[in-house]
Formats: sequence, C-alpha cells, structure tokens
Amino acid sequence: MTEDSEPEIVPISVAARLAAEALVVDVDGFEGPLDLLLNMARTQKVDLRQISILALARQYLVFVEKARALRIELAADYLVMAAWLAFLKSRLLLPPDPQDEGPLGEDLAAHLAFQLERLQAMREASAQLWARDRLGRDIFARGIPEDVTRHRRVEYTATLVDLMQAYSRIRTRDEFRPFVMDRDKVFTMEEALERLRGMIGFAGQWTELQSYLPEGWDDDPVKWRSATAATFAASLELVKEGRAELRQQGMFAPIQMRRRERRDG
Amino acid sequence: MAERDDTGPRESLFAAPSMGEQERMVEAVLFASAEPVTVAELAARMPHGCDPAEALAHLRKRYEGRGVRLVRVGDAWAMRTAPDLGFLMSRETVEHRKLSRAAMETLAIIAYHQPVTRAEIEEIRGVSVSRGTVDLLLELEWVRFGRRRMTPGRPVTFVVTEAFLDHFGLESARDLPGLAELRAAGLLEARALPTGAPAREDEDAEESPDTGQSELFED
Amino acid sequence: MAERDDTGPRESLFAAPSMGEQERMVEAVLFASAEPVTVAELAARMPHGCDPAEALAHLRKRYEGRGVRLVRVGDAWAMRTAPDLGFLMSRETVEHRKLSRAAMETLAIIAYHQPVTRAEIEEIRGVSVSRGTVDLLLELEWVRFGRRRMTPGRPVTFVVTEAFLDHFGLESARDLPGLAELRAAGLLEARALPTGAPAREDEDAEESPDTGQSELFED
Repeated sequence: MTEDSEPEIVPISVAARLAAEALVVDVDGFEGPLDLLLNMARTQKVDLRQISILALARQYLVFVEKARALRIELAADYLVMAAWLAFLKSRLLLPPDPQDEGPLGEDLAAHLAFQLERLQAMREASAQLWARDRLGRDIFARGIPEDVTRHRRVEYTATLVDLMQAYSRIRTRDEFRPFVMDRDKVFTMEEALERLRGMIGFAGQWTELQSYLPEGWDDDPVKWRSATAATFAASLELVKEGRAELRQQGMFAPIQMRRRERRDG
Repeated sequence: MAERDDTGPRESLFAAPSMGEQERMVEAVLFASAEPVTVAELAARMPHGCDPAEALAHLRKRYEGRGVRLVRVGDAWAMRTAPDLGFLMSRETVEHRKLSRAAMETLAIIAYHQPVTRAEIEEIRGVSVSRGTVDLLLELEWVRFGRRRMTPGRPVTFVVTEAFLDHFGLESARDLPGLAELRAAGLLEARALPTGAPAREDEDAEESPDTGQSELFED
Repeated sequence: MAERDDTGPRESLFAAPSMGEQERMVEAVLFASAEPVTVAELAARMPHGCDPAEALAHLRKRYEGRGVRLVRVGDAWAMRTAPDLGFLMSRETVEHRKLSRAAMETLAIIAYHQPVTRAEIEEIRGVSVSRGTVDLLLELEWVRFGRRRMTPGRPVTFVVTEAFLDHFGLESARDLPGLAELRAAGLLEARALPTGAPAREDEDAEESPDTGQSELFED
C-alpha cells in the first residue's frame, strides 16, 4: 500500500472516535475476518457476485488501521487477513508481471468472492433449516410410547461421546500423571547442598568427601551411588560459590574438601 | 381430506373451526400428550367455540376397528393400541442402564487398541479388569475374542464387533476419532492442547463438558 | 371397519394377514413408538409373509390431511402431529436450549457438505470450530462420525444422523431446503484455492491445504 494513497486515519473529533471505536468493539460480535468481510460486503448493497473485492480490501485495511490507531488488539486471524488483502490489493492494482509465477490477482479475488458467497449461502441455509417445523416445537411425537410390556430386559446404553470420554479420561490420566520418581533411594543435590552448607563451617582441615555422606546411605550400593553423586555435585557448587576447596591426589584417589577462608571477609 | 366434513371455512377469524378441523385438533393433542386429556383441558387448548366432546365422539368412531383406539381413562381420554394387537408390542421391556465406568473404559481400550489382551487392558487402565466387566461386554456382543497372541501363554485378544460399530454409529473401527480429534471436540481438557488454545475458543465455553480435572487423577 | 379391505380371513394360520390387517398392525406399532421404526423392524415384528412397505403406503394415504401424519425419516417411519397444529401443543413443551450461532451454522455446514472434515468446516466459516460445538452436536445425536477421508492425515468426517432428519422433518438429507440451488451454484463443491489465497492458519497442520504462506509477503 505504498503507491496508492490511502486516506490517513487520524480520528480527531470525539464523534469520529466513537464511531471508529464502535466499529472495532463490534469485532467481538464477528466470527472471524471472513464474517467481518461479509458484513462489510453487505454495505456495498450488491449481489455478492458483483462485489468489488478491491473496495472491500480497502475497507478492511482502513478498519485494521483504525483498530491500530486506537491501539486495539486484533486477533492474529484479522491481521493475517489484512496482510493478505494488502497483497491482493497490490496484485489487483499493478499490471501483471510476466516473470511472476504466482496466481493472478483476479483469481485470488474471485476465490475470496466465492468464499464470501459460500459463507453467505450457508448462513441462509442455516436460517432456512432452523425455520422449519421442528420436532418438539411444531411437530410432536407420541406422548405415551407403549413400547413396553412383559419381559424385562436390561439394555445398556452408551453413546459414542461416553466412549470417547472414557478413552480420553484414560489417556489424559496417562499424559498428566505427575512424574514421580521412586525417591526412596535418591539423595538429591539440594539435600546434599543443604547438608554440606551446614557442615562446611567446621571443615578447616582437608576431609574426605566420602565422610560427608549421610548416615545409612553407604550400605546399599544404589543409595551410596546416589548420595556420592549428589554430595560431589554439591561440593562443586560450594567451590563455585567460593566457600570450599577440593583436591585429589591422583586419578581415582579420594577427593578431599575443606573450607575456604574468605580473604575479603 | 375427503373424509373430513369441512362445514366451515378454516380461515374464518371468529367462527369456530369446522368439526373436521376440531377432530384433527383432538387427534393431535391426544396423540402427543403424555397423559390422558380431559374434555375441559381440550376445550381450554382449542380455539374458542369448539366442541371437543363432539369432536371426540367423531374421532372415536373413526378409529373403531383400527390399529389404535380412543379409550376413556377416568374422565379423561387417551389413544391406545388395539388390544388384539398387543402381541406386536410384547417385545421385552427395555430397561436402559448406563455402562459402568470400568466397562466403558475397558470397551474404549478394546476399541482403540484392538486386538488387545487382558493384560494390556490392565496395563493401560492401571487397574485389574474384573471378569464380570469383560463378560458383560461379551454378552452385549460389543466385544468378541480375536486371535490368540503368539507370545508366551498365547493369551486371547479382544476385538470389537459389528454390533459395536452399529450401536455407536461407526462405519469402521478406524473411524474412531484420534486423540487430536478428541481434543478438537473438546473431550480432552484444555491443558492437553499441545498448541495452546486459540483465543476465540472461549466464546462458547459454557457448552464444553465439564470433565472435572479432579477426576483425571482419581485413581 | 368398512374401509378395510378384508381380502383374506384373519384367522388363517398360515396365510399372511390381509392387507387391512397389516395396515392395522403397522398403525399400532408406529403409534406406540416415539421413535421412527424401520421397515425391517416392522417386518420382524409382524407375522411371517407380511409386506410392511405396502401397508405403510396405504396407511400414509389414510392419514393424509389428518391431525397426525405418517412421515418418513431416512429408512424409518414415524407418526407425527401435523405441523399446523403445533400451537395446540406448545404449552407443554420445553424449548430446546438455544444453540449458539456457531453451532447452528456448523450443523448446517455438516448437513449440506457432508461428509465434511473439521478443517473444511473451518475453511467455510473462516474461523476455527470452537471446542464444544461439535461435541454438543454429537451429544444431541444430530451429528456422527462418518468415514475417514482418504487424504493425508486421514481426518474423520462428520455426517448428520436420522435424529437430525427427524428433528427437522426431513425425509432424507437430499431434501434439505435449497440443496439443488446451492449445488447448481457450485457452492457445495470443494474449490481449490489459487496459491496464496487466504486460509486460516490451522493448528492441525495435516488437515490444512498447502497454502504457501511464505508467498504472501513476497512483494
């Protein structure tokens, strides 16, 4: 929309502002951009087949501009439609580029007109349908059905909706079951960190990291592994914080830790 | 039409409808009413100037010997099928009962996962499946035995039947909606939506079923 | 009684009942049932050798112009009150909960375009089908799942049910008002989008036609 000058939208008067706002607020009443376009098309007061898509595109873009000027958030659908209509408008206005492989503006416009016509047709069909004589309102079924007698038989009823709900219940349960690990044998880093923080203040001497393991965590190999890993990770965290030092004499030798004296504190 | 005696013009604004017309009215009211209807009630419903008692008499005559009769019940009137045709109506009484939740879930799993073994059903449901549940589904003929699984123990599998498809209005088991479609139909809660619900979806939120989140974690 | 053509003796043990008698039977069965009854069901209930289809034709004629009519609903038949007498009954009915405009339109689209996928409904309406809308229509049993479409993603389709036909007084989906005109105008055909035409961005990517969104902003 560069070359053709769209009137600049600067609503000044209160009345103009209100009018613009009314239009925008109405967006809530529309079911998407196509519905809004259809409504705008009605103001052209012509057969939908003879509608000017170009005029409609302009009208829609003006509308979106107004909404923007009023800083009203439009749903993404409306903006996508605006971008597309801007594109369509340029296609309709510019002479076709022979190099361009894309569809002709006329084809696109025709399709939009078709969409509008089809939506309108469905609206009318819906109205016709609902205007019919309906069961339970204009037409009535037998008031005292007699389909009953003698032998009792239990018939189980279930609708497809019941079935789907049952299935989705199971599936949802699976998807959203909170992930809970078997925590009996897991010593978390948070736990280890808390434990070390409490103890590090007293560790002025190099002490083997192993000796920091919590009680009762060294007999079961699984628990021992978890506690060792957590304690080691926690010790690294303390080093990072500048509160401890680690050393190891050689490969696979025991790791030792001691408090780090803070020079600045 | 020829049988009705159209003595008065139907479209007259003030005159009472013709007796033929009145007969039609009584016929429709008695047919649709859930209770026997008294003459007074008929008079109250019908346009001013009608004579429901006379219309009833005509109507009763019309139905003489037919498959349906006009009968008096206390001081009210009702339509009933002719007694000699009772045998046509003597199909079993049908008592409608909802399937239990366990049965419904088991059925759903069989439908979606068929052929499926009992162990697999239990794994998916997370609880054991009682014999009665499967028996009921077999009895309803919604489920039947499929091929045995070629695994140790050669367990039987379950599959759904034609009767199942019939009952649920499906053309084939493959037409069962998938998870994405269940979501689209609003049968899964919003939190299950992978892409984030579009903003406009709440417009008729009141129509969506309340699945009750609490239910999801019940067992 | 005089109206019936008693061509055969009623008490015959082996011959089929006379057509007059068959008519009475069909009348009684249809009268007794609130739901439409199929010809097959009628045949199953009636004595061997009966021709319910012929009896139905006679009966339908007999009820022409009366307060109660014989109507066809898909493959089944039902007795229903004449539409012009609805005013007599309206006081005892509870108006259906009003459907949202979205639901009403969605229903119309399914009826006229069936079998139709969710993506197609959205394409026609230009907005996504909200959660609960289709669900509600399924629950009212006006809509059911049809065959899956043999296109990528194999989306399920929706079709209308017999209950839908019954509710709107249609003999079949072919009798939808204005159907022929819509078809003649080409408004029911799936028209391919020229590349670059506006399509809603679809969350179910597999269902959405390839619109080449990137092209939209090329120049």
